[in-house]
Amino acid sequence: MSKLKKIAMLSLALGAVALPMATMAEEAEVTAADAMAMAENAMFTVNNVWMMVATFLVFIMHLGFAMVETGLTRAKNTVNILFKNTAIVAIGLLTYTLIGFNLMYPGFAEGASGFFGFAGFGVAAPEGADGLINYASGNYTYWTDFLFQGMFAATAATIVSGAVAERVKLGPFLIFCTIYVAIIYPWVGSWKWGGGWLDAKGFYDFAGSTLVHSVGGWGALAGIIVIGPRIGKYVNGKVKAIQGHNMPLLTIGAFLLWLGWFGFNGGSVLSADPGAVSFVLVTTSLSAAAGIIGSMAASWIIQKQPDLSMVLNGALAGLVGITAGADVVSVTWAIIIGLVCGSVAVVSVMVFDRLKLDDPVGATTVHLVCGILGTLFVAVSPDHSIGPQLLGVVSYAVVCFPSALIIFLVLKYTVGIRVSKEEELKGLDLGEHGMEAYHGFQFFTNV
Amino acid sequence: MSKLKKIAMLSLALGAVALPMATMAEEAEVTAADAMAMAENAMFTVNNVWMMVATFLVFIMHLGFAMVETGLTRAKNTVNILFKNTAIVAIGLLTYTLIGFNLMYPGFAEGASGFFGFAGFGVAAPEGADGLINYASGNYTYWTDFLFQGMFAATAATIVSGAVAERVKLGPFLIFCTIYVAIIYPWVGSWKWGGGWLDAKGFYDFAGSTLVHSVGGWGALAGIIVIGPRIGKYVNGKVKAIQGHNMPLLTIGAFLLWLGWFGFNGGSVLSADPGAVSFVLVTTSLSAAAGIIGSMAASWIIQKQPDLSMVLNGALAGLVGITAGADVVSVTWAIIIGLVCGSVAVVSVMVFDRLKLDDPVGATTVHLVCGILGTLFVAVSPDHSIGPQLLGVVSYAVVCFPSALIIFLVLKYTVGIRVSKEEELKGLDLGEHGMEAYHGFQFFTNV
Amino acid sequence: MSKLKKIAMLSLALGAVALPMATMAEEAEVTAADAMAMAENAMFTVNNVWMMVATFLVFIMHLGFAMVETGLTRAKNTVNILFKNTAIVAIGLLTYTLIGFNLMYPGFAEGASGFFGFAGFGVAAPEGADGLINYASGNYTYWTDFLFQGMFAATAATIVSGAVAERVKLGPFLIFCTIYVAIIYPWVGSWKWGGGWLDAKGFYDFAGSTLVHSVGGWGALAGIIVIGPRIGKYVNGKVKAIQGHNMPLLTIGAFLLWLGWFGFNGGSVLSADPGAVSFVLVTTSLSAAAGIIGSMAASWIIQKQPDLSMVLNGALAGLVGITAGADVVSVTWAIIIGLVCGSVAVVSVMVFDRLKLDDPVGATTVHLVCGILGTLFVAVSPDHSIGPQLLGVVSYAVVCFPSALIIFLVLKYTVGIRVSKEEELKGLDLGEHGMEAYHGFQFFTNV
Amino acid sequence: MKLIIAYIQPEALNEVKQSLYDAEVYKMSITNAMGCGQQKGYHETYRGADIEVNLLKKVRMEIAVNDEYVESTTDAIIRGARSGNIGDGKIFIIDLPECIRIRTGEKGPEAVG
Amino acid sequence: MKLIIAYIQPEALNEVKQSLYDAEVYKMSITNAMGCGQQKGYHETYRGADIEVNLLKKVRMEIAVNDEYVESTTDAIIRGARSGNIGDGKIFIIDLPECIRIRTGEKGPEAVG
Amino acid sequence: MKLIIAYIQPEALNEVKQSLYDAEVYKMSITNAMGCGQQKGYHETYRGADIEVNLLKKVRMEIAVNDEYVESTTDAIIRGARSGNIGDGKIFIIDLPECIRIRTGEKGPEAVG
Ligand SMILES: Nc1ncnc2c1ncn2[C@@H]1O[C@H](COP(=O)(O)OP(=O)(O)O)[C@@H](O)[C@H]1O
Ligand SMILES: Nc1ncnc2c1ncn2[C@@H]1O[C@H](COP(=O)(O)OP(=O)(O)O)[C@@H](O)[C@H]1O
Ligand SMILES: Nc1ncnc2c1ncn2[C@@H]1O[C@H](COP(=O)(O)OP(=O)(O)O)[C@@H](O)[C@H]1O
Repeated sequence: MSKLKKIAMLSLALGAVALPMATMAEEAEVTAADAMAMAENAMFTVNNVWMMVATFLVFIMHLGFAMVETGLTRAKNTVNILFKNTAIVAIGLLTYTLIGFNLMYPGFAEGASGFFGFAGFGVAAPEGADGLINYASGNYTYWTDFLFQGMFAATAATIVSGAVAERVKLGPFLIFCTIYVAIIYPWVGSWKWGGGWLDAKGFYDFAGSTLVHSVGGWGALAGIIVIGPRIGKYVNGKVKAIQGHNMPLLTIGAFLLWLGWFGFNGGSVLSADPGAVSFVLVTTSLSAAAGIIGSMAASWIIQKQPDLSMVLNGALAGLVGITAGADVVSVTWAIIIGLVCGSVAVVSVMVFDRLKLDDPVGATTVHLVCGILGTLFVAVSPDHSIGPQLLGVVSYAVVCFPSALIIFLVLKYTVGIRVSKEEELKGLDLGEHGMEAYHGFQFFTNV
Repeated sequence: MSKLKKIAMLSLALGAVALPMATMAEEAEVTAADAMAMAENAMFTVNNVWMMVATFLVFIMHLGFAMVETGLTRAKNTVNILFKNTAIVAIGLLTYTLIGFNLMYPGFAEGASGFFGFAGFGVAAPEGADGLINYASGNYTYWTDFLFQGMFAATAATIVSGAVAERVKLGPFLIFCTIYVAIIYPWVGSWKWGGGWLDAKGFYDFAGSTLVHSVGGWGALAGIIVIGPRIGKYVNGKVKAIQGHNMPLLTIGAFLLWLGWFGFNGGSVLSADPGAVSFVLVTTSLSAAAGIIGSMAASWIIQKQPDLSMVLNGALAGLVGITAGADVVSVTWAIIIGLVCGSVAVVSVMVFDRLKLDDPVGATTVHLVCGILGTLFVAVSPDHSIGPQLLGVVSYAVVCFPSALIIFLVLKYTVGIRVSKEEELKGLDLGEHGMEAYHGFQFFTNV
Repeated sequence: MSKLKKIAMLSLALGAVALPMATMAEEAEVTAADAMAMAENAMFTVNNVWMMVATFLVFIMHLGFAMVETGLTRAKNTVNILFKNTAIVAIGLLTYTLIGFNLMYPGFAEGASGFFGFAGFGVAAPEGADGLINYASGNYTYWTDFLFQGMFAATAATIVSGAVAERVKLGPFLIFCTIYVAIIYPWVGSWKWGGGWLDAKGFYDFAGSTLVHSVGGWGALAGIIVIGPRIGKYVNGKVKAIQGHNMPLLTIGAFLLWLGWFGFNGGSVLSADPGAVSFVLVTTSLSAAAGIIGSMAASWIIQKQPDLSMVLNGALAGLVGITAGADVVSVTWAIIIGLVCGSVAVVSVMVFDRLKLDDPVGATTVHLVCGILGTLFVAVSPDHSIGPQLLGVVSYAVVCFPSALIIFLVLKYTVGIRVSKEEELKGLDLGEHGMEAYHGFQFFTNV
Repeated sequence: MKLIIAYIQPEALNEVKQSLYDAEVYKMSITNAMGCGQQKGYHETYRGADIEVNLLKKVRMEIAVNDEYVESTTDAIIRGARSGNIGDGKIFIIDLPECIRIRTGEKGPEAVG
Repeated sequence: MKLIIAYIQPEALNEVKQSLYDAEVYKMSITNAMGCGQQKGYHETYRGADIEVNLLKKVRMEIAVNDEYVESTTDAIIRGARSGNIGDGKIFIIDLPECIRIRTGEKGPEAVG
Repeated sequence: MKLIIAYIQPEALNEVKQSLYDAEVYKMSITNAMGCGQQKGYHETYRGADIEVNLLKKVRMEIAVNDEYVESTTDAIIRGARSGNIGDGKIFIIDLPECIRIRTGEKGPEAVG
């Protein structure tokens, strides 16, 4: 933008309460009120900058998910996985614009049941300062709020994507995502973050171990059950490994997710509050690190050799685990949570496998199991107790799992949810997209 | 840095107008003016932090471009593409230091024609507060300004790189880039962002649909015409597909570009103005999302199966399209712009192909076609009209395309612009660099 | 987080000195002191936001290192390299929590020798404002400080990882890292950044050319010497090339490292001071760019064809070189430093190779050689002289190299440091992890 | 001794391996191959440009057997690989006058097994 | 029947395929190979260390034909693959006593085509 | 003329190449292969699921030689490839009635070398 218009624009931007910087020059008679206005405006601006940065970090998590899923699946299904993850971001943002945001933050009236609310279609910022400095007592603008929350939305669906990978039909899956992201996620989200009934009950979920990860996890579990295991995963009763094809991409994904989590958790403070945010970043990082150590130990002991894919799952497990209580647990507890979630993740992946629940990327383990664990771990903090936490976990379970199950079943018995045996063997890249992910490279498609 | 020197340094940094924090301790008699100074300084600091973050985001776009180009071309030319993109960043930054910055922002005198200006070689910050808080009425420092603009510069050349990939000679191409980035880009940029004649004419281009993307796009078109299609692209009149070799890298690239665009557009507000920036981020994101949906629909309908490379081009198309008017169009229009650019992109790629304009990565489609579209779409906003927008589009066309054409032709008939047939078949990695991108892997170099 | 509790939380967060934003509404009688408090709080918040952003950038450098190492080594050792880099981050953060931080910043008492100090185990923020606005005169919180420094810590070990790649035993290597990161790095770091004796001697190292990079580099050199070259690197006296397997990953890594360096250097200003930080970003970028040009020239001349891996090393060389003086050298000198380091890097890589010091990724060149160069280049700035810089370089050499050597030797003669010949030929992925990095792909493991 | 070369669909590999095991043929070598035959190939459209793929992914098996095993081996391959669709593949049988086991230096029939 | 094995330059593949089609040879299998022969290989320098590459990328073709087609097939290959430079490759022709089409079980000459 | 096909351990390739050079055999073609034989394979555990890998990475060499070279060639291969462990591999020798050098059209023995 050309710099000429700036000064004009700025003074405008500072809104009602602010002084045009212009006055900086001629040291006019400034009153304390002027100074305070400018100071509050500066505070508003920095809070908003922080929330925007957090938004970027959450955005990049979608690339992280895409890479983790790609790395843990086979080369012949890569294009399909990348496609799904790209489409989900778009679907998530657009449906959130249309209805999600107003479904999640309906602004429940006093004494409302707080079970369901909808503030209408589309998004529009309140006029003037009400959409700016006054919107969230100087923490962020209406638009920042919308975008930050919108970036969260798609996450729930992305989690499902990995679990049903390598066999799900593209079209029907996108339909599932649309419904789940547009309605289920924001609706149940309103119970807590929308200030609904669960919030009233004292349930605590700082950044979404339950509201985001478990919600996605329940969807994943439902999907896995309805669609069934991949061909070759269980051969006459025996569990067979189907190896992922690209460990560097998996690693890129895991690190990007960790990076994104700084925004996911750090941004959930909903202001740049130095003390609160920096503390959250520390608990988040230490839990992730502990998750690595925990899973490394478990993997080394159980599998004899340390499994990279397990250790990276462990890092994510630690991150999901700390998400519910990142701001209320102590540093020590953050490390414990990481160690527990990390080691549990290793066992959990194996258990799901033996339960014939074929989850190529461990989404159910990382997001559902550790999401629940993390939510319960909140109880270790002085001002929270196990009761409401259990209530929360159960409430989301009894709504999300069945609804996901129903959506998937309806799709299964109408348009069908699974590709043909031939297509699955040949790979979804050729089947659904008529493309190859690594054209010219030689790899065995039958493995 | 050791923390001892901090307090001294800081008070220094705060510059003339500020109070050393030191005084925080002993609550001295503070006047409203002191407070105002501190507040303005805080505002200056946050604005500058935002602009620096935006700079980082624009920087990472170069990695995004590198990955998109790599993904959409063949394995045997990968090293060459990575090399070009690395070199371009360096060339862009250094030439911008030497002349670009002062060519683009010459500070036209009152009543100057505003057609050409040059403020001299090299960069140097004004003394004291003039290079700091007073440089841009408290929005950023001289150095932030320089670096942010410098990161933009290389982009124009990068766009060309993809279009002529897999056949262009390394040396000559780097010469082209140097000239184009050092002279053409900043010179024509000065017309608008430098406050030149087009700015006076009321032409509007918020973040560079025309100034950056079309400028690059015209260079790309010229390059394609001069260098001709890749061997095997057109076999006795028929259009043959030459498939890209790495879809995960393509996806990484596209997501990094989207991420970078938050800085590209968000930073173009040239301050951290909460209202303006957050709105721009929303229009940018929704246009990208709509670009995905638009291209997905078009691709699914036209190609029968949804093509990942098209959908990712669609996202970029949406981003380029919104760039010119991100701050002035409504949310609804942002979505429309995305849908239009996304679907147009799919068709455009096919049209260029049939016109025998061989553009491996769709640079002309994404940056030129959607750059023009986006520039014209500005007219839908109340305070802008189609006239000046058309004038702008045409002015850049008639200068950039011919000049790029001339540079390429001169190179072609002197040092030569295209590698030998043998080298093209063998791949530029071995030809230009004597290296392989994927040593040890087996892939068919003949595809 | 639900927005209800926000206002309460915030006023809390603002700490002793601040006014609850709430008062914004009813324009109460505000005093200049109130305004000043709010302004200082805003300044504190933006400083802290900047430091958090810098922390994220340093974090992502670990992914950068992982990718550079992966790209420059063979496909059969990829999982092992990714695993090491993941584990190192966790080890680095956790050991830094346990002892590192308090070893590096022991807060030497007046008149203390400043050679060794330890402030006790674990981390805990001072109560109230002392851990917040007063902790670092309003520049960042205790927790931000800890996390920023913690992210640096792991770097030193990561540098070693690349140098001994493709032959080092996993377990013993992790033991080395733990010791080196937990004790050596923070201990020697305290000499300068902890305000120890070298700081008193006037030694200057802005962001760690010596404290981080040379320290890592000495460890790398020791490792290389103790473990010996890879099989097939030196065949009857002749130097053989062992090619890296993935240039796109190498490029991703190098760009991520550059990105991270914005935080590494920019954050080392330890405040968001607009003038200081933006200047540092400029010198950093220009030195990196010049490093690319310098290495490109050297590579083109010496190797006849420009080597991508050399040019990316060159960029890193420029970054390491500028790190010591990024805030004190001029723009021109920044470019010179880049050119020198970049071209020296090319030669240095070849020299190490001929000295039979087998360093697969050029860690010794980039981090040790250029780390030393950069430290000495500080002397070109008016207020610094060569004496203390030499003293610093030597001091770190005589402590780090021997201690690393001893650790490695002890490991070698106890648990053993190198994998068996069979395992090395077969690859460490199968040997140490029983996994493949690219399952299903065909590549020659014998190359 | 005979050297049996078979081109099969990649998807069929696991079943072919199984049926070879059932036929007590445990030794084999396979490589990746691309083939074109009656199977016409398919059409990808990449970025809107129609691309006719006529070299399809196949797996090439090479199995050295003693004469008495030829029949059972080819039958096993056919059992595992036949889907009845074009593209199932071919089996080529050539004479193998000599075979050596590197490890022991054994030659002839006993080296094959 | 004969089994024709040809090593050609990767770049030549498309032309060879074309000339085979012209000679009405539609069935073939190809694999990636590395070869060394008279063609001395080239020198890459990777990070300054000279590396002598003597195993060069080649494409291996395997074509089973009936005896009367051998001539035309080899001619076609030569036509497509010959550049006159060292490295053009080799053609090996071996006897093919038996051939089976998996899909139908057909044997002998009619299975080849 | 004979066509020598050898399956060796990937790790052994360089040594085999060396010993072939010593035996003045300079021409060869190699491809990537997977093989299963007496060597039982190994067990990876990927994400806790045990996976029995019985197709192991091998390198397939193809060397056409004139009859008088067969012995020295096979000896050279054995020298380079033998470790005494299961998995060392196999050598198959088949007749090669005809050989053509694409570049020159030369046929027979002189085309082989
Ligand atoms: N004459 C041949 N020479 C070499 N390979 C052949 C020949 N005929 C078939 N093949 C291989 O067998 C595969 C299947 O042959 P195809 O004709 O497509 O199926 P079908 O034999 O069932 O009609 C081909 O892709 C090719 O790899
Ligand atoms: N005796 C042989 N055995 C196996 N492969 C061979 C033999 N001779 C040549 N080749 C293959 O043919 C390719 C070309 O041979 P080369 O001698 O380089 O070219 P030309 O035959 O034109 O001199 C080699 O790379 C190799 O793959
Ligand atoms: N009968 C056979 N047919 C085809 N390939 C074989 C045969 N026997 C062995 N091979 C190849 O040789 C390799 C080594 O054989 P193996 O039996 O494991 O070792 P050894 O022969 O030393 O016991 C196998 O992996 C396979 O690739």
